[in-house]
Amino acid sequence: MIDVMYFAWVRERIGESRERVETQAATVAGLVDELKAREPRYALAFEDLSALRVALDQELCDFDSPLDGVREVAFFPPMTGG
Amino acid sequence: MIDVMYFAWVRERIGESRERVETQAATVAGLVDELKAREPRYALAFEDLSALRVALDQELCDFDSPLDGVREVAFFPPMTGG
Amino acid sequence: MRVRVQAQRFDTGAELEGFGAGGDVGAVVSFTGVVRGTGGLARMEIEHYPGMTENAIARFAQEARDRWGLADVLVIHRFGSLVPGEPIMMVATASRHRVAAFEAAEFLMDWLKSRAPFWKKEIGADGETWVAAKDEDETALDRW
Amino acid sequence: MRVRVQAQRFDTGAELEGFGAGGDVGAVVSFTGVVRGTGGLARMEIEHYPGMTENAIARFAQEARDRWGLADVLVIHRFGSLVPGEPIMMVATASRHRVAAFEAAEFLMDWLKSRAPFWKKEIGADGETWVAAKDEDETALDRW
Repeated sequence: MIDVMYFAWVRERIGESRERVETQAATVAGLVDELKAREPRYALAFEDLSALRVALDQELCDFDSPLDGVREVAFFPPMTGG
Repeated sequence: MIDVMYFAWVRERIGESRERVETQAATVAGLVDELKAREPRYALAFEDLSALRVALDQELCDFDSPLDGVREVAFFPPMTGG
Repeated sequence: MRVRVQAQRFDTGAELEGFGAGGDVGAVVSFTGVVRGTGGLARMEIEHYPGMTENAIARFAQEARDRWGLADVLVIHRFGSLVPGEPIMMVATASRHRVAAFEAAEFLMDWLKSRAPFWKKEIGADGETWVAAKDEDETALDRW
Repeated sequence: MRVRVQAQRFDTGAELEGFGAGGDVGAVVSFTGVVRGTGGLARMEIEHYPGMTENAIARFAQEARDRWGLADVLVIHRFGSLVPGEPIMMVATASRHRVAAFEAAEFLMDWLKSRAPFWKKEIGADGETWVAAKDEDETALDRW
């Protein structure tokens, strides 16, 4: 079980800000594939991975990063602070 | 007749901050030569022109600038504002 | 070093009071970002990632302090609903000389723009729009 | 646009109050120069050229405003006797975007350093010394 968080328009498309997900995926990309297969709203949110960023346990990572030992995954668009 | 002003260590060496000077000099350099010939304190102040700056009517100029029509000449070291 | 992530409004002048005092400080630089009212903007909503945001900012602030030998550094960033004219965030840097204070403040701004987990949504007459990240902001990181 | 040359102390925070408000401003940068107490400095005396000083600063401020399209610009510079910890001068710039505000503030600082008619004398335990102009400050002008 892993905590998955969504921010900004990713959150709006999926309609949740946080959920617990049962996954066997080895990498972020694997988890994304599982989520996309669930429902169209996930498929829409993850349509273009180049428009998304991912953080594992609050550290920016890549989509091919391993999920081993990770408790919290967050998906969001490029940040616009400042 | 021209107003001549001195700032910072130029003022300290000459011992005046401002004086009226009678001059026929055509350029700043000519005026400097006249002043240096007056007394050792002027010669000391104008010893090294590369360490001095000059303003004519409150505009930075060069030592070969003409004095024609100028009312106020100021001599000072490089500025240290900010 | 002070880092704050908050919903409440802040005042740059009040925050600068006493900032950098006591150290061997010759230069203080501050930057304040303000909500612009262009294009009929009614309000801006800023979403953030609690926890990650504070940690990321503290890390940038620490890096700026070490790299430029700052005597002090301050970062405040707001989230929630803001109207035009309100301050969004500020950074302040205190150092011995001006070049370090300017560079460190620009470094912090460039990192906050593209690497601090905030997302801005603009709400205006035409509806709502998420602010898109700018290529130039991403490119700005290359100089550090 | 505000330019002031004065003996009295000022407060950066108070000066920034309302600065840039009302315009299409997204970024405000301020720089404050402070007297450092290093080397046993007891006080600093700043001499200036009344008239020329105000005119020179107004000209730099105007140039910064035109070149970076600033919504507002503020320069305050003190003269007279100052003790460590006191503010010497400040500049503030307000613009739409951060790069213009930072660049304009740095431009103003570089010009003030080497082209505004001020001269600083340091008075300490070892006597009095006129601060020498730095080559790097002269070189800094080349980038503008």
